[in-house]
Amino acid sequence: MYRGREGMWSWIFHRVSGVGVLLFLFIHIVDTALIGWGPDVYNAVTTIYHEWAIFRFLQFTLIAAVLYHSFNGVRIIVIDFWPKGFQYQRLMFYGAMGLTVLALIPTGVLLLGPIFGIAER
Amino acid sequence: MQVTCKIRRYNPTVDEKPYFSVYRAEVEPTDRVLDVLNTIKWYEDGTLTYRRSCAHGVCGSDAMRINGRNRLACKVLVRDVGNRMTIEPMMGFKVLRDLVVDMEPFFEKYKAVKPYLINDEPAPVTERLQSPEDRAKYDDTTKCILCAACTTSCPPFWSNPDFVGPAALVNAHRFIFDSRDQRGADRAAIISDRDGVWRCRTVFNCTDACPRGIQVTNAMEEVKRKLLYDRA
Amino acid sequence: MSLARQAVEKRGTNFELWSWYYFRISGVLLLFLALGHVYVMHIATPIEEVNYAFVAARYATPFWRTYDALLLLLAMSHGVNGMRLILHDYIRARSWRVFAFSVLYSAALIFTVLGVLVILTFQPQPS
Amino acid sequence: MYHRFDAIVVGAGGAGLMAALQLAQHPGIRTAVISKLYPSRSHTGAAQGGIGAALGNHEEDHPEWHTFDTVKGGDYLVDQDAAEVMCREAVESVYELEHFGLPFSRTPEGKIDQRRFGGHTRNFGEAPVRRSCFAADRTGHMILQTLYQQCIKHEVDFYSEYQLLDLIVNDGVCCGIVALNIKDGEVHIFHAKAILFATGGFGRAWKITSNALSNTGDGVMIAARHGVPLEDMEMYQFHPTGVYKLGILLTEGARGEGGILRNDSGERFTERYAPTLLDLAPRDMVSRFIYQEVKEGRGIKGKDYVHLDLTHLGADVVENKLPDLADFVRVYLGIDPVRELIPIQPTAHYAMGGIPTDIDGRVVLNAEEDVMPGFYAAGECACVSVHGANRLGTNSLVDIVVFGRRAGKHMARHIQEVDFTELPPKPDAFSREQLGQLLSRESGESAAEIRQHLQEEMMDKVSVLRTEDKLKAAQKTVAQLKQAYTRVAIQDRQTWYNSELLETMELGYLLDISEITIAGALVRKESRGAHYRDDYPSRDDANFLKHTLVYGTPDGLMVRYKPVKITKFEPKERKY
Repeated sequence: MYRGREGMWSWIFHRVSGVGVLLFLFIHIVDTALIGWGPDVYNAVTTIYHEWAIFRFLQFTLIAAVLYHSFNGVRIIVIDFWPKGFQYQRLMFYGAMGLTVLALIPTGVLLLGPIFGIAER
Repeated sequence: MQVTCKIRRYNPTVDEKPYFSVYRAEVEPTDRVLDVLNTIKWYEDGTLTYRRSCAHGVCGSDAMRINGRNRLACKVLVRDVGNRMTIEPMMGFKVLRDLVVDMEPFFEKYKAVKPYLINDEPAPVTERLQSPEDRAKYDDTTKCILCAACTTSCPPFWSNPDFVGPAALVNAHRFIFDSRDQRGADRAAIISDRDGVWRCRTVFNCTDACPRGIQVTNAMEEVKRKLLYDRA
Repeated sequence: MSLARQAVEKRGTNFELWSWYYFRISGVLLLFLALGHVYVMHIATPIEEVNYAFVAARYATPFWRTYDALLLLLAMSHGVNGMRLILHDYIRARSWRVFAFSVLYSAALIFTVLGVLVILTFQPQPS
Repeated sequence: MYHRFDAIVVGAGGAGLMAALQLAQHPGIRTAVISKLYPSRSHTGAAQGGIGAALGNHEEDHPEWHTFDTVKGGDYLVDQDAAEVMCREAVESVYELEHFGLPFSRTPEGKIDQRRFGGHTRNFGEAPVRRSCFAADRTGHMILQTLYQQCIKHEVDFYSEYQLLDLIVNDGVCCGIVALNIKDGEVHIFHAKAILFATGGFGRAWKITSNALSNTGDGVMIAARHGVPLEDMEMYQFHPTGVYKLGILLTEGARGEGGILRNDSGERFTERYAPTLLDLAPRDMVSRFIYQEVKEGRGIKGKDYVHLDLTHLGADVVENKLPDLADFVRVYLGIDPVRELIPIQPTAHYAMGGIPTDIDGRVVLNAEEDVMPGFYAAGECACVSVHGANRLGTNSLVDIVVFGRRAGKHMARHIQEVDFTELPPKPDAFSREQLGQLLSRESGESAAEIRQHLQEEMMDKVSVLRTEDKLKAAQKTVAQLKQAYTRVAIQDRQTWYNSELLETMELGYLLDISEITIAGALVRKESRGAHYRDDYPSRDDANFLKHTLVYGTPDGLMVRYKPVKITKFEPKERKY
């Protein structure tokens, strides 16, 4: 085992979230394709997404992955193209994490709230 | 103070697989980890094997994993690692014995990037001129002591030993940005390959591991940018 | 002569350079498209309302069809490029490499075609 | 295993690589470099200050001035013809290094930058001159890297991590070496027309040293075993400012910037010894002052060190002009040099003496300068002698570059003129027996204890201040330790990467070197440069303006002398 620091964790999270999002993209294409079978089929499937708590958690995780991957992606691009970017890589990692968590708060309330009986709408 | 030192041991000619030996040694807090190893080797277990030479961080012999991170054993003090330490060989190279790894592939990669000045014009009688500004462009990467701490801390390198690795790229940078260097076709071919600089994933382990404080990741980023901006 | 040009002369291509560059460009575009998509579909719209009628209404305008097509193509290429690098990192044996890349590229092709077809050909049925 | 090359270079530091490069430029000559470390680990890389050469990039300067400073710095024990050659060729050698790609620091016009250094003056001692060409504060590192890079470019064959075991001499002609592949313990024979030893110094004979753990004088003693005398071995330089207990060097530049040495009461004690030059007196002198303070109980807390005070310089000077020093002090002492005093003590640094050679690196066997054909030496292991009794700062790098180059060139000519000399029967028999003995002895003395005892004894009695009594006591101790060494036993019985075996062999060399150093120090009943005898405190040109040559014979050591070559500069009192 190697005890890497922020840079290594940012990279691990980036990879894992990237792979996760790609896999979801495949699934998402399939479920969207179901739309061709008409409203009954499609609505039946989307209901599963909405009603099953586990799918709400998965969606929450997906959004977390998309958010982290996006913010850390910005961090990487800044490092790549701004000559001084590397000096702030640790700070930007915490920034990406912070923004992700921040954006996840309302998302969590909206997505997971109903499961716990809050923010019903 | 008494320290407990857990060391990963392996002699491929006799051991089936690596194992850990635990030693206790009486040392000063201001001693180097290398002094701990020496104390163990000289007064307790002569079979403990590691490389070392200058003992003050300029020769690059004693890079190893100390408490999970690549360090030079002669540049870490006992008081900075505490009284329990785990010492293992660097990752990604074959272990020859205990903490000694096979450095041949490392130097092969170094040689592959043509780490020398290429300038076919006849040299002047005195020096070739270079402005202090041009000299400053590659100052950081001239500090490299080829200890391999960066390359063996690099996750892409662990999984794919074909990657030329940060150390070789640092030395490529040193010549790419030297205004006196004229032709680096072979160098460019290697560094712009799939197993070249593009395999760097900006993990920054290399930068954290460098005992000379070289901004290794940034050096590779500068190489990437140069390849991109100069493409025409 | 520039370094990259010298590399091309020696090796014939700068594929990895362009792949790397494309990764960044598509990443920036996706930043807006994907986050926009997430916002529209999950935040702005209560997910209970994401149903056939919602999608049908959305696909009534060419704007959203274009948006989704762009998002699909960028995300797929960006993601497959990422997977390509990961497979290169971790799969060492030649035969496994051939297998893994076959699976990856086939899947990418199939799912892209499927997705594009859905976006282009979808005709809402009255519900 | 048997190998055949035209030239063998043992040691991959500055001198060895420079020679190998000269040889590599002849396409017909096959060269191999044998080194017990990877080349980039050589101790040349530890040199900081710079390389002296009269380029005159800032102000007027001439090789003759450089020669004068070298001769005077060496307390007139320098062979002046050699010093002239060195200072003249320093200029073209530095340009050659630059053409090899060495990243020198630059002047605003883009020329090689130069700075002042202790003992380097204009117009024969008038005022300091900017002569030291430097690459930041890692000149040695840059020289080592650049030469290694060029060797790669010229496809020199390297045998890295091969330990030199023996020199092969047949009927007075040097024809090869025996070496051990450290990795698998196999003994190799290298047959060649010309062999260069560039094996470096032996500071590890002393307890406190700036030298690497690998600097154990292997080549020096292996040469001596084959009838080569060792020259001026009593001349060993102690650098005044080594980090307390560790010996890591803190550059002379610290005092150049205004740093002050203080004793336990905070007194600037150099005022008492050298009222005009103070802390910037030559290295040998300042080391002596510190030793005197410690001896008289004015070391810090009564211990064996004093303080280097940089606190009055301010953060700016320390951080910007002495960054490496600041790094060392912070890492190893946990001290902030801007605010705190740095504990320092003299540290064993550099061997002026060694294997005697002529100006082409050919090893000479006596005062008449008869050579051993095919055998060359260069660098710290050799004694040309350009450093005499005390080496000037920056001249170590000049030495390795110039004489490594000259030796390489001469070897190339020699190789083209001669045929291979046949190897004697069983050239590796001695080495195999030596290894076999060490690997088979079941129990006996501990090498570590012998080494520790030796290093303490040498530090205590054969360092900065010497007397007849101390030297005789040390001689006795070393004799006892050598006896104990014949019974030394090791734990590691593996052939595969057996570093304990190597360390134990290195200890054997250190013991022999110490014995010879003491022998030289005993016969030189005067004080000159680094060799200071409390019982003979002044220089004695009438009796001792000559080099010592110590031979190892079956009946013990034998001392002979060799005259000093004086060309332009008659010996004068050494005042600064």
